[in-house]
Amino acid sequence: MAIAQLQVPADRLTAWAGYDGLVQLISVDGQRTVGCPYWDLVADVDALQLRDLYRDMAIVRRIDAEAMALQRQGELALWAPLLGQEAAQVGSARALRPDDFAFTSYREHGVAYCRGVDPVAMLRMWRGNGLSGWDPAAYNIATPAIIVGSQALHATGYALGITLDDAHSAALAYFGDGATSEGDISEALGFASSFGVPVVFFCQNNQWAISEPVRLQSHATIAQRGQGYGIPSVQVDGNDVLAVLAATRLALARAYAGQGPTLIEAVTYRMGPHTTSDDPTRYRSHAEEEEWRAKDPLVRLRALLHNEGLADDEFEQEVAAAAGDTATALRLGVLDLPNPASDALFEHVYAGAHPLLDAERDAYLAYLAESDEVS
Amino acid sequence: MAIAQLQVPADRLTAWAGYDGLVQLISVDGQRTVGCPYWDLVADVDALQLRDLYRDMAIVRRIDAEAMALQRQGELALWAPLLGQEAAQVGSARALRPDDFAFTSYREHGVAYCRGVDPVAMLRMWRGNGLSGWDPAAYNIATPAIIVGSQALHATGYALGITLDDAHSAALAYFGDGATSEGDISEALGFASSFGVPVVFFCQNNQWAISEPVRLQSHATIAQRGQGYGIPSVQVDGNDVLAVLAATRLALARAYAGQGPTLIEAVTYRMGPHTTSDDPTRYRSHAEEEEWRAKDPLVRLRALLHNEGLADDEFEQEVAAAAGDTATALRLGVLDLPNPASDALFEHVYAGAHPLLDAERDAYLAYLAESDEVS
Amino acid sequence: MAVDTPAHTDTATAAATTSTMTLGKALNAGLRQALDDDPKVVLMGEDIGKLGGVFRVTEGLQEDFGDRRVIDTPLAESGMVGTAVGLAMRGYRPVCEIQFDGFVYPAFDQIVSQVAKFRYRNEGRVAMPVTIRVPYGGGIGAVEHHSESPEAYFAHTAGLRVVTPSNAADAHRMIRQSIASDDPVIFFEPKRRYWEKGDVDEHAPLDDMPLHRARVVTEGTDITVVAYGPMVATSLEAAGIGAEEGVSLEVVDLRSLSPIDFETLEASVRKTGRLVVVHEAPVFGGLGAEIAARVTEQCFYSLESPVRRVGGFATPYPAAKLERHFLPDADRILHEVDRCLQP
Amino acid sequence: MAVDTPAHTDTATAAATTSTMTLGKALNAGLRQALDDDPKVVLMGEDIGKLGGVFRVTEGLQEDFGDRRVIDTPLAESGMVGTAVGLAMRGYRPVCEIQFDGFVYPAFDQIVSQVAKFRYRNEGRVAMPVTIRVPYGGGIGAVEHHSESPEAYFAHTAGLRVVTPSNAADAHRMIRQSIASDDPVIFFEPKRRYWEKGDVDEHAPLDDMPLHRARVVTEGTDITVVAYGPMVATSLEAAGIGAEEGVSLEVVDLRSLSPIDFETLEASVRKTGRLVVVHEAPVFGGLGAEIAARVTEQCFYSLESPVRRVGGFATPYPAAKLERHFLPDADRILHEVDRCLQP
Ligand SMILES: Cc1ncc(C[n+]2csc(CCOP(=O)(O)OP(=O)(O)O)c2C)c(N)n1
Ligand SMILES: Cc1ncc(C[n+]2csc(CCOP(=O)(O)OP(=O)(O)O)c2C)c(N)n1
Ligand SMILES: [Mg+2]
Ligand SMILES: [Mg+2]
Repeated sequence: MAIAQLQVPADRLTAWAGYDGLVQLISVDGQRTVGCPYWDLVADVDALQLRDLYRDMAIVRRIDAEAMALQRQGELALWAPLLGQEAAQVGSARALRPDDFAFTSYREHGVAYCRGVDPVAMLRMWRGNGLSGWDPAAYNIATPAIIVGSQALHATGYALGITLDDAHSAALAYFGDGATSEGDISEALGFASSFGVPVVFFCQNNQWAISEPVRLQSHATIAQRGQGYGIPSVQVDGNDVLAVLAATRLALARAYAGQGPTLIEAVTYRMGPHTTSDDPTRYRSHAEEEEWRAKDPLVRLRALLHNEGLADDEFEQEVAAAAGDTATALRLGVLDLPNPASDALFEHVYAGAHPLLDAERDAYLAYLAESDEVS
Repeated sequence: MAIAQLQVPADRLTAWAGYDGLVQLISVDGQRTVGCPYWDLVADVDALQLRDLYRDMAIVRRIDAEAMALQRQGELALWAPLLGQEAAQVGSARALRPDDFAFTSYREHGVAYCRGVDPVAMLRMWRGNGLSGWDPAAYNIATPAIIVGSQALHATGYALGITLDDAHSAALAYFGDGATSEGDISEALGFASSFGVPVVFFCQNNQWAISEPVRLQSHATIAQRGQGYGIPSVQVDGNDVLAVLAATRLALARAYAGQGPTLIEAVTYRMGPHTTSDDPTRYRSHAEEEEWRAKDPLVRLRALLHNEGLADDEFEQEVAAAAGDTATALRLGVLDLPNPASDALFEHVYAGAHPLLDAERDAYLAYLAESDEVS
Repeated sequence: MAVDTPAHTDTATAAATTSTMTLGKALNAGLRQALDDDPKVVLMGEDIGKLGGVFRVTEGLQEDFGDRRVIDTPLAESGMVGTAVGLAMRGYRPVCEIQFDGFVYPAFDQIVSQVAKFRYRNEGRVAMPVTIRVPYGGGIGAVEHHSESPEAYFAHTAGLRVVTPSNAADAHRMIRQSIASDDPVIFFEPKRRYWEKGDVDEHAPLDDMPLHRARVVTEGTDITVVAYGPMVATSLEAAGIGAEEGVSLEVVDLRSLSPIDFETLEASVRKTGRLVVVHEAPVFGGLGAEIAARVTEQCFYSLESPVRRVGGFATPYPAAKLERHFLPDADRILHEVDRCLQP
Repeated sequence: MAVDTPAHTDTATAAATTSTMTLGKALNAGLRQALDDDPKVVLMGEDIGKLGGVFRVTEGLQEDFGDRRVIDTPLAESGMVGTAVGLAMRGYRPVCEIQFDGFVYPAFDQIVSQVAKFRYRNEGRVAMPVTIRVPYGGGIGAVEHHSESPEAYFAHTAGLRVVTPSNAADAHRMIRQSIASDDPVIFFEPKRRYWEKGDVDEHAPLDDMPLHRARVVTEGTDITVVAYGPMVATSLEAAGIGAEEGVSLEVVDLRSLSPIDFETLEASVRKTGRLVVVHEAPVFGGLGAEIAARVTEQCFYSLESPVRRVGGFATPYPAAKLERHFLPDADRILHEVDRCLQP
């Protein structure tokens, strides 16, 4: 269900100068905007593809809802919901080619989905069955980074590798608004700028870092932050899947063409709690939540589809069925995940031999066997 | 020899909007520039004060030269020369009031001098007699920070303390162009911007971080970096003492008035080696060094004084004598510094009692005494 | 920064009674008291204001003391600690909250090169009364980086004090002592014990039990088990089972990890002749090594068997479903006790 | 990044001869060989290009291999190591140079939470063949932060290997082994020994001495002295003096600090019955604690006196004019040897 790749013409790249306004292609009530100089970048997105994007977003939302339910039922230890960020995640991830590589934090389930990761594999970590769930090289997406900001440097290093390989692909680094305060994000921007490597910094400014509003992190926009490093930076409506797709495509095209890093600030909203352990009523108002509910990215795309006669009941039923099937498979798959064997504790610490660890493992397994005999 | 404080009028502050050009008040050939909107900030600097600034710079240069000589003669372990950065250091430090507080790296001997620190105390650390040389609270200047970038956070925290005290003073953080790549500098800019505290970030862009040219750190200017955090930022000619004084005064006035942080990029040049261990011929050209020699900050101020008939032979002799006296006193003082006693090793690790350390000290001193008996 | 008028809580007039509270609440009460006692105390951290911290240890404090005393910082640990250094230079006593153990590493440089060394560098002219609170340890089924036990890194860093309470009363007393200390203190909070209750006398004098003192929690005769933080309860559990099985364990709660109160510990070992050290951190290079090495050196001729160590393995902290294998429990402690007793 | 055409040095055709070179030059030759052997090897660091590093360990390498193989990074250690992680994920073998020991702390988070844990987190699906070179230790009369011995922090971090050569031949061999290792290696270079000469066979096979093996440097009968890195030479000096005085010291060079080759060490201790551990780092919580604890546990009934440790004190590294008090020397080693022999 990959969105076909648009070839961005070379003159379009050199015309890049950072766009001052907020890139928005679909208005809140589902109308195409006029005048925004990003339309050419999604000119190829036809009805079928719009419906694909909607289906992706609906399925991703359903995966998220199912995971929330599983957590509430005690089947997951924790979950970080993406509710409200579907357009930002699907729009950006669908701009990627297979040989691009995504680096994410813990909330980008929608990105993992678009990269082809099985949702059951995504939930494995949250169930506590492992520290991750998939092979990064198989899908070209790293497993989630929990240390806020750390992954932006990994993306920059990976992009340096792309440059050294003389390859034409890109690394995409996802991080949040809160993460922009961490030194690692700044160092990533600095290294990327200095080396001129093909990395796209994709910040989902969802207004909150747990209980901290984005204005606590900085008084300037995140796009301005990028410009301070000489990195072309743009603010997009992160609840508008087409705007996100367009901006990401342009940024990737710059990367492929050897023009270095770009920063995209996708302005969106975390409609749910930070994680299932969080209680947002302690720090934000119902009114604010309502204000953003009106900008729901799925509702907006659905409105566009309806306004343009691209979606009917049949389509909606098809999507609902697909989402339902995914959720059912996810639930079954998660409940079926095998518990790790006790000796898994000692596996994969080192590639080479390690006498100390071997001795510890042998002693512990012997102890376990002995205790089993006793009990 | 403090420069009298100009009261910056309130409307001058609100008119601040970051100046786009390079602030320069004295041209390379020692003429006053016209049209630069910073002249009002040094309108009070009369002949006497100009001569004071020149005397400061000349003495500081002489201290530096004497330290270089002492190092070459084996009397110091190391020295980081400031040659070429006298205007940046004297111009900024002379803008400070006594209750402001300066945080520096290892090269700001000129700042320490202006704060009233005895040059002998400055050299104590470089001779290896101690890890520092003075009481920060006595002069309102911290002892040098060697971990690049670390001190900018200390300045920001100190400025937060000023805010919590409802006081009207400022912290001034000095750092280099290389330091701007460290996460700590970014975090300092972020915290200062978020808290809106009275700190002035003063970056001496001396073009080099050991062997790395400033363009390796970033493709944008350092002033642009500050703007990315919403911090008003300005580039000044760092070899022009009046421009530096003017910009620092404005920044401090903003701080006193509760308008938050400012960043100043002083464009200057490290005319000497990074330290006495360094060999710049490995990485930079003689031509580049010559180019900057023509912009020597002392030569420039001297030219202004001569052009305006403010300096005569008598004055020059007076300055030379003052510098010579300082150098002589410095040399004598340094050679006279008492070697630390062996038990100083164990002093001042903790404020409170510490049985382990006490035991270690007692055992070691007993061992020393025993060995003395034996030998 | 908005100015709130702090609503001081009046503890001075309250009667000196003992009440039962969780370890987390005891910390909250201790912090409250520290804020009350000294206007120079400020709390800093991520989400410590309106949210009250992810463990609610600072709950209600911003409301009562205002956002100039209880400060939400931008999301950056080095920034937080480096800023605390500057505040200390201005005469404040900052108390930083690191949200979880695994997030202390971005601040490692400021802690090791600045907080720890500032006084020494300045030959006693600058004090660094910074307290850094770190919820630590495993056992809560968390995702990666939320169950680390990094105490050995800090204990090996001269200039720092490192302490950890194991119960509510100590939590209340020790957090106030740490804040009052003119030395920097890394204050490790046993997060899985936040909800365990104990009796706290909020008006007990601070100096009846110095911060660096270890405490014999249960007396015993056959063997000493030394633990700290979360492992004290586990060791007490082992002592209980041991008692039923006729083995008498003396449990010592170390409380201070730097310096270590070897006096108390060695007195116990001289009595029992045997020692098992317990911690969650990996055994290799852990604090147990220092304890074993020094006690052996000092009590060599009193020891009837070599000191044994129980702790985590030479692996990163594992996934939640494996942590019960990683974490010492009463059985593993008793297993090592047995090996000491029947060598 | 400019593209230079690398001028490969042709070592394959050179005859296999042994030559005398300094430890620093041996590292340079080893790095050169690694760059030659594997196009995926890249060097990264501050000032490693034109300057050749502040110790000139990378001298001439950028000139010969180009600035795509030998990369000057912006001045940021976390950035350097984090970027190396990404390069490793792309299939490279990055070798980072930290300019001095005291500057490794800003990278601590990326090392401890990323480099060390990546393989484990990803269950073996991602390799992390990153080598981090750190000149360490004192004795060069430097200013603050330039004489640290932080090896215990890294040895206590599961997922890392930690090694340190004490001589030119080992430097040459071990740097190549470290780079070839699929595990991350923290490679500590004894900076004050950079200028000490030794015989190096540049074509010796890599596998004749595994990276994790300790080596008995001098045989002896009365007592074992174990040291590593800069302290091996000091221990050998002590052995020389001891021999004159009729005490026979067996000196073991640990070489690998994680894992530690206890097999070799314990064999020596079983023979001599006594052990002194030497390192520059503060004794409290240092690696010597682990060595003492484990050797005692394993050789309890062979030990005729408790293991003693010689090292730095519980102070930050002091000013240059005090460092001779802080640093172990042959006399202090022999003092502890005496205490072991006449308890
Ligand atoms: C270094 C570090 N510090 C603190 C945390 C705890 N923490 C986890 S998520 C989070 C907020 C992140 O906010 P943001 O970057 O905006 O991402 P979002 O959660 O909104 O997607 C915090 C403080 C962490 N994981 N890592
Ligand atoms: C964290 C850290 N990394 C590396 C160093 C080594 N070092 C000392 S000075 C320096 C260059 C600093 O350049 P810059 O910030 O431009 O200041 P300048 O020396 O030019 O005054 C480096 C890399 C250090 N002191 N601290
Ligand atoms: Mg956010
Ligand atoms: Mg510089």
